[in-house]
Amino acid sequence: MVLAARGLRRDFGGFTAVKDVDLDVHHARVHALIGPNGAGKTTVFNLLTKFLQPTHGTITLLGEDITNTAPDKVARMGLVRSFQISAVFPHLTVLDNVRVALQRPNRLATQFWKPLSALDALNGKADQLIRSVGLEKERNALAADLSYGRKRVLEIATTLALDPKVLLLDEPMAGMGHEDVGMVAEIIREVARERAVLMVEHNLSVVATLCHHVTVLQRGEILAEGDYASVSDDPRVRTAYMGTEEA
Amino acid sequence: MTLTFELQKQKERTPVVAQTVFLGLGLVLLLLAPLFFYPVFLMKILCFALFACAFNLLLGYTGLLSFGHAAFFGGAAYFTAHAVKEWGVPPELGILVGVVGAALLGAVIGFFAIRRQGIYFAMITLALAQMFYFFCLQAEFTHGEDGIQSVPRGHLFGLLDLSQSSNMYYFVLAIFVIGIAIIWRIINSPFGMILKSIRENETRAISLGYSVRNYKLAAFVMSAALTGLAGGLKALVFQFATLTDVGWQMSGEVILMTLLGGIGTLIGPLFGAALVVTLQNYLATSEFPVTIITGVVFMACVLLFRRGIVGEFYNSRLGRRLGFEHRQKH
Amino acid sequence: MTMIFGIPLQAFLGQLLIGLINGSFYALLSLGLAIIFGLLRVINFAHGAQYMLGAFIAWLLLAHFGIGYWPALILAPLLVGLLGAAIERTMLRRLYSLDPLYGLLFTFGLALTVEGTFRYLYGASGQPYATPALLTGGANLGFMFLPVYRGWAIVFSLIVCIGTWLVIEKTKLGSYLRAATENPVLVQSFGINVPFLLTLTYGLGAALAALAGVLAAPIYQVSPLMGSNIIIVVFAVVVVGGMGSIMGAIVTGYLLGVAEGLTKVFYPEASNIVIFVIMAIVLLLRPAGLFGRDA
Amino acid sequence: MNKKVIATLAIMLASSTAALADASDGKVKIGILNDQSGVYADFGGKFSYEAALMAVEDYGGKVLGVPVEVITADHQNKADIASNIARQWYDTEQVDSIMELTTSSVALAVQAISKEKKKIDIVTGAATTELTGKQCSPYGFHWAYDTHSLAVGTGGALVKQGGDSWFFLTADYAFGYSLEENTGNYVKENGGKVVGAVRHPLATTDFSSFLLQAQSSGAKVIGLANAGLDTSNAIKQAAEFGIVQGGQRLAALLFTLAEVHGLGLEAAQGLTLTEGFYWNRDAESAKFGKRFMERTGKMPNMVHAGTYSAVTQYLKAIEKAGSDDADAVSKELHAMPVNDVFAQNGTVAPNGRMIHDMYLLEVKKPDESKEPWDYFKVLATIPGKEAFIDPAQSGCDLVKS
Repeated sequence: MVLAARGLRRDFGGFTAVKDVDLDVHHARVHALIGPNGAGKTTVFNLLTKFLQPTHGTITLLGEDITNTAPDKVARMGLVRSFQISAVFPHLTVLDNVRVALQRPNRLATQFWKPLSALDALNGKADQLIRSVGLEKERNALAADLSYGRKRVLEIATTLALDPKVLLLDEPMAGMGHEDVGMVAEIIREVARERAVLMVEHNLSVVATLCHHVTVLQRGEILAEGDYASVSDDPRVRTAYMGTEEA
Repeated sequence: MTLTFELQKQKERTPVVAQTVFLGLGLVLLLLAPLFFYPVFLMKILCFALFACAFNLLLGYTGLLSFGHAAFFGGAAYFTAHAVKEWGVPPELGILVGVVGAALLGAVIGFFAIRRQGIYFAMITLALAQMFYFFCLQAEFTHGEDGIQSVPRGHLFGLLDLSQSSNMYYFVLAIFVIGIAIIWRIINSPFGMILKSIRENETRAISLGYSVRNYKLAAFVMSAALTGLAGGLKALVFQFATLTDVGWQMSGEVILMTLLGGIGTLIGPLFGAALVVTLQNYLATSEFPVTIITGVVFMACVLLFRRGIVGEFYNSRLGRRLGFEHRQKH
Repeated sequence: MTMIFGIPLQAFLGQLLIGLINGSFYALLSLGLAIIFGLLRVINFAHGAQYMLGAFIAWLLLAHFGIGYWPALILAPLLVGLLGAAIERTMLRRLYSLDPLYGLLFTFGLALTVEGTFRYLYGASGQPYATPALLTGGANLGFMFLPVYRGWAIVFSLIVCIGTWLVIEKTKLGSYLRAATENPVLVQSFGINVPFLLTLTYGLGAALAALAGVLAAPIYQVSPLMGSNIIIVVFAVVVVGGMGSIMGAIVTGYLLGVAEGLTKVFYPEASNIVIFVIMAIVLLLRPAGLFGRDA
Repeated sequence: MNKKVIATLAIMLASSTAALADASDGKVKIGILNDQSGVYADFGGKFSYEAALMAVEDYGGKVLGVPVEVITADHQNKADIASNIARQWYDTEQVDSIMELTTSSVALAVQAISKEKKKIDIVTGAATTELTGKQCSPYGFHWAYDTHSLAVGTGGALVKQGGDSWFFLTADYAFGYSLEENTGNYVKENGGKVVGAVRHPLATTDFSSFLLQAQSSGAKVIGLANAGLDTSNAIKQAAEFGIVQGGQRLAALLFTLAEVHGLGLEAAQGLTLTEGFYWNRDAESAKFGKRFMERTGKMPNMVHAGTYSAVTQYLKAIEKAGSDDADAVSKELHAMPVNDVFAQNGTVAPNGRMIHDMYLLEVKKPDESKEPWDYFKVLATIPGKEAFIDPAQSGCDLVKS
């Protein structure tokens, strides 16, 4: 178990967005967080990555308590996330986007006296990542000019660039074409061999084929948990889920 | 929360030629300028241009709008003037005192200001700079309304007599070029890349593990130090330091210069500064009050050409053909 | 004689009351700023200029048309409100889609222009504006001599602040305003004219500033510079308050007025910076401000 | 670009400026440099320019057979703009002297430039005694008033009138301190005492707190050691709190007719102040005042009248010297007595200080004022010798005993 949350709760004013959530994310497994819109999935992500401070509860990452740790520190400890809406640096090229991520562990980030060409040392690793997500044609294009799906792919590449121990992916397939969905699923499967992955996903067929474990959230609370088959058979899940959204 | 962008695009080498020609031409013009213009006037433009470029390092390349940069500019002018006049240090050391002082001041103000973003950041820098203004008003060494007067220019490295107007001009030009080179290096460095990415998408930068606050603070201090370079230089050029340079109007002026020249372009602020300084000088002898014009230019810039002069040129057909790619988010 | 912190209780009470009077102006001004910011996401740098305009219009009405204080109390805010609305309609509106900083810069330019114009036309040393006959004189409160007009200023500003708060919290229009702040698209889909609401809000904010200006005219010299002197302090008030709520802006305004008033007694040299010092402390302990919510 | 080219450039530059400085130009040019858009726009402003024009016209528009030209610029209260203009005027526009120079920082900066360029400067707008003290110049003159004379006038003379206990409201910076200190000394010298002082920050809008402290001090006189809007606001609020009606006297240390006009008699009545000029003092000054009023719509204060006097005296000195050369003119300026509408039997000390009488004035009640701008009663005349610092004590190294 690499990431664990106990009794997670978050209030906004008088409204409770997340309530008593316990979560265990394991090494080398893909864990899906599903639920209807407004169930609190993204809030859970924000709490786990410390972009939001929980009202109650504790979070441990790799055995360390990170309940009061700053988000950038959490990222440096190896918990890296993607965002629901693609998060790239729009006016940097694809290559630079990846290199910004690669720069961090290399001390290159603080060197203001060196020329940009110092970053060329990262090109080998960067190109490898770019190839692995199939962006080699767009290597020198601006991120802003990419299609939505390609931006998502780029975001995954920058996330992987950090070689994280735990990956939190917020709807990685949303807005993607068919072929991309297949490719990203493959990437995730590959990645999860040596890492833990927690993902929010609406595409239930992807969840069915990819995920080892599923947690269903509803109104900020855990409704059901287990492997896909057992969860999808749960009548409560069926009414809650099918009522609002078709898979 | 970002404003504008200059894009460093790894492109073919052809535009580089055009840009080098422009750069060389500009340098030659600056070297010859004293033949055609009044040297003190030119030096003033260079000081303000360096100030605006240093300010732009923060606004254009990190996306932080400081409304308190006058504190570093005027503060450094006081530090340099005091060091040179009262302690009798040589000019190069005096300027160094100004730079270090401004950097320390930047560290203090930055420490508080980076806790908030966007508009709040602007308001906090404004308020803290105002506090510094009151300090300067009351402190003994600034001589209140009189200012520190008759600051000797001294001899550079004990050799070059700076009271000679032409010597001083080339000294100012040299410092200006060095300052711009430093800014250029910071922008086009691995560190500058991170600043750009923070400007582009702060949340993403955090999620990649960057302690954004530290980077912002570093950029703030660098900008303050370079502003101090301009301020200290100005104190030597004019041989005094007064309250004008610490007032919040000065913070507004540098924003205007940057906006007018082109936010996020390396040399835009130079044009902005030249224009504003010329305008002020010209209007001084006319009937019409300067503040009205300044205000109207401000509004026009924001409403009509947010790219600024240089930004508009980069974006024009000619500019594009010459390879000055300039993209703006809005 | 009872002493508090080494000064007589009576003097202490007097200073407290005076602090409250200054706080009235801070509250009125930060209230307008908060309303505009809440809906438009614009920091209205021209707020000081609009405050000055209010006072100047009152003076112009008196000097040129013989229109006195009481009508001016209605007319000046109305005129400034209309002017504000016109500026919003024609210019400010174009900036909503951009970074909010452009709104700040635009209103900064506007403030310079307005201030410069009045300086050019009427000089900088200021114009006299007499206290209205009904409110001249003073009352001996035992611990201090309170000019009637100051008493009026404090009561009137309280009424306006609470009235504005009631309108925003308790009326239908107010609920639209609040809803539009939260989610403009949603409100528009309910058939509410959001652009009109924005114009109205800016006009209202400007009118509040002008009202404070008219209220200030008999106390302070009516001068083109009166606005720029106060606006930076009001900004600090707003940072301390935190823009979280309308009530927050009002309460912080009064609180800081009192804090400043007491500093004038204990350590007068620092009275200009005490608000900035408080701001720095608040930023350290509660970066979102006293009443602010985390974004 | 090599060293040789730069050297050539430098030589060309040096020779060109030298040539300009030597060129005798067939006219006398005076620059009026002051604040025309900021806080001091009424105090001096473009009205001082009008006063200078009037002086030139009254002189006949010519001196030594060449025309006299007056140019003006707005330094916006910024020393760097002022210094830029001053240098440009001297170097490229053949300006022979610069006058007015409101704001201490500007006056000191321009005086330093004038000294370096060997040009005459006559300050009427700025108050600092530094101009004729440590930073004095053989070509620099201080004409209308200074902080010392204001302190002596208001401090010394008022004590003689019975105002023997003082409380100061002081602007918290050097200018305020020096006013307070100077005035306090004169109060004590004349047998009065200072019972207290409160330092208020510059640009305070609300003075009520300070005024209450002054009120409860029981002092007979409340001295306002501040300037501009601060003083106006303090006076206005003092009226509101009934301070003058309560039997205390208000004394403004730097305040002129222009500001009293802005404040109105209702608020300003009973205020005591010192000026070097009052238009309604005698027939001659009234005649001058009315002529000035016709041109500008305003009655002159000491800065305007002082500028008129300075320009006139400068032209007389050129006439007498037979040249506009700064050394010769300076010599005459130091030697000639000043007798005009502004000063009677004024003398110029070796430190550049023009020594003349000052007037202690009281603002009339609204019903005492018989005509527009009839604002002051003259309480006392302070002889120049008392009003200004003894040149030997001024700290100016041009004064050798």
